[in-house]
Order: sequence, then C-alpha cells, then structure tokens
Amino acid sequence: MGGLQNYIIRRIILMIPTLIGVTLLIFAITQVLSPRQRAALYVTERTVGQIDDVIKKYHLDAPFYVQYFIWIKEVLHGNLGWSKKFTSPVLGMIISRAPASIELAMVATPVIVLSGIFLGKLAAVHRDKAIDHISRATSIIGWSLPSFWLGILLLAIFYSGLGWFSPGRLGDAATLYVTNPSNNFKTYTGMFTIDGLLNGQPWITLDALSHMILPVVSLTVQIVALIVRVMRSTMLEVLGKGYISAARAKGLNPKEVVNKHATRNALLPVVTLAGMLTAGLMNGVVITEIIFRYPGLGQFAATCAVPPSDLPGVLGFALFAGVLFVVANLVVDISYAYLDPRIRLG
Amino acid sequence: MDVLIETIKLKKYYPILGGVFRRRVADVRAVDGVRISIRKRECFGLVGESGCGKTTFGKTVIRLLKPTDGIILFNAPDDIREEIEKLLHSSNQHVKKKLEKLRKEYDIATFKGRKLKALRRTMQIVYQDPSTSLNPRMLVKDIVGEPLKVQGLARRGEVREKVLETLQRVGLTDKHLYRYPHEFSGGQRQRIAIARAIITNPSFVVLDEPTSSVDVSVRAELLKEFQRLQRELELTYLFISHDLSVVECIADRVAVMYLGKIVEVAETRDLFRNPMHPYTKALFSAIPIPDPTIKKERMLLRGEVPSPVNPPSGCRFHPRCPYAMDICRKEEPQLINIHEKGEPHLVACHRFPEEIEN
Amino acid sequence: MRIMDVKSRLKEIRRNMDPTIKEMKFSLHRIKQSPLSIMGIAILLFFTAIAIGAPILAAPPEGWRDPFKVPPYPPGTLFDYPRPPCPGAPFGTVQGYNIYYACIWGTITAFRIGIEVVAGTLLIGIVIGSISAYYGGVIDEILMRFTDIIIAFPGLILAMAIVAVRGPSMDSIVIALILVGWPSYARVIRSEILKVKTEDYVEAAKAIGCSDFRVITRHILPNSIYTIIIMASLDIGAIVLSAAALSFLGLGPPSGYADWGQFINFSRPYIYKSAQDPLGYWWTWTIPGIFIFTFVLGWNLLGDAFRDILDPTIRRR
Amino acid sequence: MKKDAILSVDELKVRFYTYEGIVKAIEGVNLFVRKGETLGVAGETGCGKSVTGLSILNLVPSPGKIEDGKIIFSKDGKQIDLLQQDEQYLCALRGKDISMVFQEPRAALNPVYTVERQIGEVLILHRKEEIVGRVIKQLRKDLEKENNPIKRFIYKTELGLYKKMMKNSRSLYLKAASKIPIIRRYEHRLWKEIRKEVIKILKEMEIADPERVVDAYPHELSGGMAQRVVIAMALACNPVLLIADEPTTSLDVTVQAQVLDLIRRLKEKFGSSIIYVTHDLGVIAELCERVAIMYAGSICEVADVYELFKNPLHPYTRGLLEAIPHPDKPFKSIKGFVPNLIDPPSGCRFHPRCPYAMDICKQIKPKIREIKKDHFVACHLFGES
Repeated sequence: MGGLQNYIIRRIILMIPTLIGVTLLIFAITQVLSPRQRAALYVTERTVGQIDDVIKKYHLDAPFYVQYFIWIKEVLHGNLGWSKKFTSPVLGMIISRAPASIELAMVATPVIVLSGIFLGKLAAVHRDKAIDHISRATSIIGWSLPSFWLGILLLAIFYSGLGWFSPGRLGDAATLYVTNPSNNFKTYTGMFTIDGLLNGQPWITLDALSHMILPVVSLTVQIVALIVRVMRSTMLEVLGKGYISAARAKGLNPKEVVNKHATRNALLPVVTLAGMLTAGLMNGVVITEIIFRYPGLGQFAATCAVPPSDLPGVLGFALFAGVLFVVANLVVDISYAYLDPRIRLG
Repeated sequence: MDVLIETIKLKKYYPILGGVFRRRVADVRAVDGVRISIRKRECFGLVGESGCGKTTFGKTVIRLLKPTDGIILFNAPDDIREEIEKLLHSSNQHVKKKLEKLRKEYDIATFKGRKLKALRRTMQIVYQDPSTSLNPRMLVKDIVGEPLKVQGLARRGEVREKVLETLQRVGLTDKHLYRYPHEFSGGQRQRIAIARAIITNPSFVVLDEPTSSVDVSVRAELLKEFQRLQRELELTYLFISHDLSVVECIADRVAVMYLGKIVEVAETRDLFRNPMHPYTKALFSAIPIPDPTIKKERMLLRGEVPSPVNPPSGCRFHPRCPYAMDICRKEEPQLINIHEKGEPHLVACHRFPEEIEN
Repeated sequence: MRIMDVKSRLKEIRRNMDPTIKEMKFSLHRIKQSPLSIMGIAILLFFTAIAIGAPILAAPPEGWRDPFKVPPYPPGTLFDYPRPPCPGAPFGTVQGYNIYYACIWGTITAFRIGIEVVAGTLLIGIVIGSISAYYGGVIDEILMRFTDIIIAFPGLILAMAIVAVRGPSMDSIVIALILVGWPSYARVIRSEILKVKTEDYVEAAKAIGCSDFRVITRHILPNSIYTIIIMASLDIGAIVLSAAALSFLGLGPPSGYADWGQFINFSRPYIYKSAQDPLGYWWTWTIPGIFIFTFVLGWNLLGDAFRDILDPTIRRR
Repeated sequence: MKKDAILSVDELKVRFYTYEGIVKAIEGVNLFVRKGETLGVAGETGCGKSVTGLSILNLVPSPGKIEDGKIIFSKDGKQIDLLQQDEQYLCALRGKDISMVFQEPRAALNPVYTVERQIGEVLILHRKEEIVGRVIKQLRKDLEKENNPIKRFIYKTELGLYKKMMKNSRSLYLKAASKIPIIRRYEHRLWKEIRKEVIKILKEMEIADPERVVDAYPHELSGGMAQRVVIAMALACNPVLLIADEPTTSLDVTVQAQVLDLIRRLKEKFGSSIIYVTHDLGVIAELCERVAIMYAGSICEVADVYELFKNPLHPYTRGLLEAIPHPDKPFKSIKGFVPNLIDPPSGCRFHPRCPYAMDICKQIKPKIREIKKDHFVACHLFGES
C-alpha cells in the first residue's frame, strides 16, 4: 500500500508548482497590457471609475513580481476584478453561472463515456469487419465535425425547421414560472433539473432537460469520436497479449475472454482520457453555450472575449478553468493508480 | 603472460529512486567489487545467470558505463600495476598524489572527453541481438563505416574500400553494402555488427552473448569466425555467455559470476573438470546434456537468485547453498588460489582451502 | 579519367538511393491498399487545386488591394439581407459579402493557418523535447514542469485569453495556437526519444565514440521522428478547427476577411427566416460549414492512414 | 494413425496471410503421441513448432489459418477430429482434456487478477460439478445443524442458487444474482471451496508458501514461481495431454532445472502425455521419450530419443547434432541459413543446405516414412527399401 500513498503524496506535491505556474502564466499574459487596462483586474464594486487610485493602490507600475504577489493576494481574497460587460465582479459571475454549465457537463459525461467505450470495444472485437469500418468512419467524421457548425445545423433543423427545442435554459412558460416571485420557486442548487424536483415541479425538470438535448449532442460528438479511437486501439493492443491466448487455452469462449480479461485491462489507459474529457467539455461548453444562448460559464467567457473584450472576465474564467482542470487531472491519476494493481502495490 | 586489462574492486551500482521525492532509496549492486585480470590475446569467458551482472561488467570495463568505484587498468606494464597495487594499501598524503598521477595515465575509469573517445578505438563490443544493435535506418556501408568517420581514421575516398575490406573479412560481399539490416538473416546481421566492431582494429572486444540470438545451425559458423578473427587480428576477447557449452569450447579461462561477485576463476578445462564452488557445481549440473545415455544426478538448488538490491549477508550464495555454515552468513569469502603450482584456480568459498588440507 | 570518376560517383548515388526508393514504393503500395487514405488525399488535392486556382476561380475586382478582403455583392452594397445563389454569387451572399469568394480564398487562409501553426509547434516541440530527453536531470525536470503548466489549461480557453489580450487578428490566432500546441509535441518527442535512447544501437553509437549531437541527429531522431510526423498530420485538422472556432467567436480577423469560421458566425442570425419558410437562408449556414468539414475530414483521413503506413513497427510483419 | 496414439496430427497445413505475402508456416506436419509418453518437438526458431502446438487447440492467431489436415484426438474411445468441432465443443475441451503451458509465464498471466482468481476460473469452467457439489454438501450439513430461522432461510436460498449453478453456470439468473450486493455474498462459499482447491494444487507444484501465492498478483511473482502457477493452471483438471511451448526458455538455468524436475515428477503423478516444444536438444534428451525434428514447417524425422541421438538419419538432424559445440571437436555447422517461408525452396525445403541434395530433392517433397520400427524419416536418401 505504501506505493500508492507515496504516489498520491508525490502527485499532490507536484500539483502545487503547477498551480502556481498556472497563476503565473495568466498574470504573465496580462503583462502585455498597459497599467490602465490592467487596473480592471483589481477594480471592485466600490472602486469602479477611480482607475488612477487603483493603479497607485496596487503599484501597477512596480516590477513584475511585486505586482504578481499583490495580484495573487487579491485573487486569494476572491477578487478576480470587475466585468464591464456584465457590470458585476467576475467571481460573482462565475459562481452564478457555474451551475448551468455543471448541469450541462453532468448530463453530457455519462453519454460520452458509455457510448465511447461501448463503440470502441465493438470496433476492436469485430476488427476489419463491417462494424469496425463503420465505427471508424463515423468516428473520423465526428472527429472532423466543427462543433459550432453542428450546433447551428441542429438548431436550424430542430428549432427553425421543426420548432421543437427552443434555445436557452428553459421555455418561456417555465421561465415565467421560475422568475415569478409569487410562485416562490426556491433555488437550492441553481440547476433547474434538480431544483425543479426539489420544488415539486417535475415539469420544470423535464423542460430543462429538453433544452439540454441539442447542446449535449453538439458537445459530445467530437469527444465520443476521440474516445472511440483510443478505446479501439488499446483494446486491439490488449487482445494481442499473451494472457488472452492463455485464457482461450483455459477454455473460455471468445465472449468471456473479452469481457473478463480484455476489457478491464483495456479500460485502464482509457481512464487517463478522463482528463482530456474535462478539457474537451470546457472547450465545448464555450462554443455550445454561445450557439444555444445557454446562460452558463462558457457564454459568459465568450461574451467577454468578443471585442471590445472584457479582459477580467476572460482571464478570470481561464484561471478558473486551469485550476479546475489541474484538480481533475489529479483525481484521474490517483484513480488510475488505484485501479492498476501494478501501481497500487508497486 | 602479460595482462591487458585488470579491474580492481570494480563496482557499478544503479540507484533506485523511491519515496515521495524520488530520492535514491537503495542501489542495485549489479557489479560489486570485481577483480579480474585479462591477458593479452586470450579469450576470457564470463558465465552466470541472467541478472548476475555479467553484461554490466562487460560494458563498464570498456567504459560504456561509468563505474561507481574501482580501477580499470588498461595496457599497464606489470611494474606499474604492482606499484599501484602497493600504493592502494598505503594511505599517506603524497602517496595519494602519486597514485592519482598514475591513475590519470593508466586507469581508464578516470578517462574523460577526448581521451575517452580515443579509447573507443581500442575497445569495442558486439551485442547479443544484432536486430536491435544495428540502426534500422542506416545502410550497411554507413553502419560499418561510421567508426572511421567518427574517429577520423580515413579520408572520404578511403572509407568505402576500408568498409568493403572489413566486410569481406567477416564473409560478406560488396553487394551487401547498400542494404538495410532488416534485409539480412540473423547470422549475417551479427557479422555486420562484428565488422563495425573490428573496423578500427581494436585490441579488446567484449562479446556479449554474441551467439544466443542466432539459429543453432549457424552458431558454430560464428564461433569459428570469432576464433579466426582473434588469430588474424591478435584480439583479446571478453566472452560473456550463459551458454556453458559454447564457453567451454571457445574460452581459455573462465570466471563464474553470482550476484555481482566472482565466485570462481580458472583455466577452462580445469574448471569444467572439477568445479570447486558449490554454485559452479550446481550451475554445471543444471545444464541439460544433449545425450540421453548420460543420466547424471542433479544438484538442485533451492529458490531463485535473490535480488541484487539487498543481497544476502556474508557469502551471497549461502541461502541456496547446500553446504552453508554459520561463517558463510557472517563473513564474505575472498578469492583464494587453491593450486600450489601451475595455472591458478581461484575460489571464493569458506570451504577452501580447508577442504584441500584434510 | 574524370568522366569515369563522375560515372562511378553517379552509380554510387543511384545505389545509395535504391533502398530509399524501395521503401517509398512500399509506402505507396500500402497507401493504395487503404481506400480511406485515398479519399483523404483526393480531398486534399481538391483543396490544393482551389487554393492555387483561387485568383482565377474567384478573381478579385480590379483595383482591389487585398484579395483576402471579400468584395461585397452586388458591388458597392454595404450591409444587406442574404441574397440567394445567383450567377454573380454562386453560393449567395451574407451581410452583403460574396460567400463563394470567401470560401475560395478561405481555403488559402485555412492552409496558411494549418501549416504555420504545425511548423511552429513542431519546431519548438522537437527542440525542447530532444533537449529535455537527451540531457534529462534538472533541465528535463524544469522543461517538463513548464509544459505541464501550459497543458494544464483547456487549449481553446487559453488560446481565447491570449487572443483577447493581444487583440483579435489572424496572427494572434496563429501565435496563440502555437503557444498552446507545442508542449504536447515536446512531450511525445521526449517519450519517443527516451524509448529509442535505450536501444542497443544508440549505445553502440556511443561505443564507437559518436558525439551527443551525432547520436541525436543520426541515430535517435531518424528513428523517433515518424510518430511526430503522424501526430502533426493528424493535428492540422484539429488546428484548423480551433482556429475556425476562435474566429467563429469573433476573435478572428476583421469583418469581411476570407475566413470560413467568420462566415459561419455571420450566418447565425439567419438560421430562422420566417414562419413561411423557416430555412429560407439555408445557403448562409450550410456552405462555409461544408468547406471546413471536408477540409478537416481530408486531413484526418490522411493522418489516420499515415499512422498505419509510416509507423515502422506496424509496417513490417 | 497409430492405434495406441491419443492424438495424431495428419498433413497439417497452416498459412499466415501477411502484407509481405502468404507465409507457408506449416506444410504437411504428421505426428502422433502415445498415452503417457513425452514427445519432444525440436527445431530452430521459426520452424513452426509453436504454431503446431497452437493449432492442436485450434488457437492459431490471425492472420494465421489452418488450411488443411486432421487433428485426431481419441476421447473416451471415440476418435474426434478437432478441426471439425465447433467452438463450444473446443472450449469444453481446452484446459480440461488438452491444456497448454506458454513460453512467457508473466505474459500468460493477467496482470489485474490474483492467482486464486485465475486458477479458480479454470476450476469453475471444468470442475464445476465437483466443487459446487462439495459446497452443496457443506450447505446441507449446516442446514441440519442450524435452527435459527433467518439463517435457515438464507441457507435455503443459497442452496437453491447452487443447485441452479449445477445445472448451468452461465445462466443469466446467476449473473444477475452475482450483481446484487447482498445476494452476491452467496458466492463466498464457492470461493472458499475454490481457494482450498487452488492451495492444494499449488502445494502439488511444490510452491513453498501457497497461502501467500494465492493472493499474489502476477507481477509479484518471480519467473520460476509464475511458470509454476501457469503449470498449475494447466494441470488443474489433470488433462490427458499437455502442450508445453518452451516453458523453460525464459528461465535461468538453475530454475529451469527445478521446473524440468517438477514436470518430470508431475508426469509420473498425473500420467498425462506431454508434447514438449523446445529448441534445446539438451532438454529433449533429458525429458522426452520420442523426438520429432522440424525444419521450415515440416517434420523431417521422428524417432525414439536414444535412436535419434545414436543414429540420426535425416541430414538436417545430423547437422543439428553436429552443430552442438563440443570442446574436443572442431566447430561444425549447416551451410546457408533458414529460408523465409513466403517463397520456400521447392521440393524438400532443406535441399539448398543439404550436402547430399539430389535432383529429385529439388522437385518432389519427400513423404515421411517408417524406415525402421518407430523411426520415421522424410528424405529421398531413404527410398522405398
């Protein structure tokens, strides 16, 4: 067991410099700006408009490292600056927008994982047969589909054409109901799917879900394609291993061999993909939310990025994403180490 | 009988990184204080099981690996060797300086940079598996010619002739010049590797299991080749192998290695006739003889070779040794000569020389 | 005398080439075997033709300074509702811009982005990766931590931030993508080299006294470069995609530049026309998308084929 | 087909369809194994000896295909051609009647499962009745003793499940049961029983501390230990025939000696026949009663081990024996090298290297004939005399 503990501790310690590096990088990016522009990164509700005082207060003309420490102090105190476009503090925006995106991700993830792994396995087992070629072809197509274009197509066909799913998080009726104080619709998690149930209004949940169908589709296609590719290749590799033929020699039938011996070994490397998956989701969220006017983090960031760009918003989000991603990878690595006895007892 | 190479207390450790900060937590003691002297123009066999450190020793001797500790004297006159020997035992200051001076000159363990590069000319190696020791993306003529280019031993024009000449020496022809390694059979590939090794006409060549990867039917061919080349080019071989039958045929003297230590050294016939060290005995008796009529009784060892990370105390063989005594657990046996006259026969076992006396 | 010399020299050169030719023949033979790769090549050839033929296919109006600036249709109009395809604008117009022209010249833009970015990332990646792998120790540790940091960001988001700070333009996108992209290359090259480094033939090269530089250039890189080439070819598609995504978000070149992503962005308001024919403006959002998609598909098909063909470990038995 | 043979291979043909071309790996192999004897199959690398072993179990890896031939296995009196049987039949046969030991013990063990799990698998597959039977007996005993109604109920249900298992272990009903948390616990008894059995088998393999080894993962075992486990897996249902594919080549000499010794004694104990594939003539001489020499995909000589080593007839066999280095003999070897099997030599595949090659050798592939009693040779030098 010592092996695993050491590994985890090591991994966590290695994470710290990475996190510092992440903040450093973000801050370094800001350095191309003039002090006045940079001041926006420090402004709070109270100090809006008094740029010169801000510059003085935070020594924005002082050398790099001084500024960095001041900035990091501010960040740790939860001040990511002031978003002009949304006229509110960035951190506040992130917190209020997060639930929507998380909701989206939570629906998307199982879809991605299950379908990806299943298809990949299928392709590998029926190597060079019709299924294999089809799944490979589709995965390449999905891999080449611009998610933003896919989103637009979906919107055009299903919304404009068939008038099924309207963009946004909720339909008009639901929005009215939720926003109308007389219904006192309480916000517990900020995710309508869950709050709907908690408020005893399942139709809200369904409405929210129906609004997530198109975004989830355009969000998942590319990532699924990626996972199918990887799963297929690792599966093929495993199927070539000695213990597979040994298992056949034991008298297991091909199906059992695949399910009992190949799959578990093939899944191990796929676990590491979970990191990529989070990254893909974060990237995807930005684009999908813009297309489907889905008021989440992505839409916030994208709106901020569009010129005249609102840097505090963009950088704040980038920082947030970076930190989140680092933590996600940590979790992935540790779970991998746990799943693989060779590391667990190593 | 003048000595070409002598190693004194040669050690090669590999660090094992571990713990939270990947610090060095232990060492793999691949070679742990080996003393061997190889004479000019002899074929010195080194046998042992996998992981006993024989290959590491071979690579360290020709300085492909940097020794952790110890001295490798190359081409040192006898008197110098004796002097160094003496100096090693005394410990006063200005003696140390003298020693340093001598080592700079003769101890190739201290060599660096240009000196080391020059040394490469005179010491070469032939690897076990030619399919991995030849660069798959280079033509034979470039593989064999590279040493000349690198060492600046031939002008552009001459290289081709020199290469061709060497190839013919190992039984290949000019039509092989412009081919890639994967176009050859195992035996031929090994010949290419040999050609690369001898083109700078070195005086010392390490043969690291050179026949274990080629087919049985062509193995003898290669062995013949080695003997011929040794005669023609006055080479000195260090022949590393786990295949005792081969060593018995080609080596003049043989050393047996176990867990990074030499347990027995003797003239080949002598060693194979009457092995002294229990490990040597066991090793020999374990070799299956290709003759069904001989049904020798086996000396089976318990267990397997322990890990060289923390080797057993005292004599490293004692956990598997059928004759183990208390002293074996405590004290490490030294190599001692058990022959009063003639070729020395060195054994590192507590049962000797007592055995001889009574 | 000299003639003889020249003759023999030529003969040697031909002999030198011979095996290389053999290898090439083999590769071609393998390419022929996989229909997907042929499709990919066909698509790419098609786009190359477009890129080369752009000045003829879509000649800019005379006196037009920058050919990448899409001319309005009909000439002179500033902003306008989308016009359906017509002889003057075979793909119709959006916001008064000629979509056909944009798509044709956009091909060149796409190639430019792909090649520039890949070249940049490859260069940085190979240098950093090989240094890191060959010398190891502290240098390795530092460089790898640095790559960790950049890889610690979801690529598109970091790129977005960089572009937003640098101010939106084609160059910012290229630079951002290079800055985001090189670490993964460095990583792969490093691991590849570490793998090759342990091979006997590398040690053998040291044994004959090769210098570090020679060992890297003659023995290690030639044996590890293939993976990188495959990766790069696979990547061009993804790169073009993310570039398009960025300019779709409005972080691309100024309005009216011949760039597919931007034109998809233009089409967003026209997904819905009217209750009578909701998809009335179909050409605005289909055509540029089709261009991007097929272009990327081409690259991915090729990359997928490369993977099997160039990889020496698979190629022979 | 000899009447006293338990397995005989007739005119086996195996080909590999690779990019380079069709590899004619095996071209007309004929052999047979008698009850309880050890047949050594010797030859150089790439002569197709391992493929022969695999094709007996019909496990030739793709792109390989068994093109032609018969593999007759005599099971309880009947003669069965294994190549005609369907997958299901073969699965029931593999690991039970015929089992296999592989060259790389570590590769042959699944890294993510413990030894118990991997040997237990074989037991569940082939010795289900016996083991489950014991469990049921045990359960019945407990049931009688028990008077706590709840426990009794649990036991009853378990009994039911095990009875079902007796009928058909692959039933979905059980699959479902083993997924549900609490109900799943019924398997404990089974695994307890299996564990006992596995430890017993490991003891037979002369493994010092079976209790530790059962719970070990493959990477925690030394090479020799791993090979013992693999052998244990192969002998778990004491098979009629054991195919050993170079089981000791990856081991150290001293460990090899131990394993060979083990195999020899196990054979006496279980009385199963062995097909021992190796390139080491020494091992053959030590272990085998009869020897078959293979060259380039076909058998060139089969004989009793003493006979073969005393007077080898086939030029290749002679060459091979002479090639063994001996201190007081000059080095001898066969000229040329092993041909690649994409375009093998015409006629007798050995003729380009054969010192006695005649014209006929170039045209016609020699049939394998019994020259003396039990001494078969495929060579034109020994005509119809």
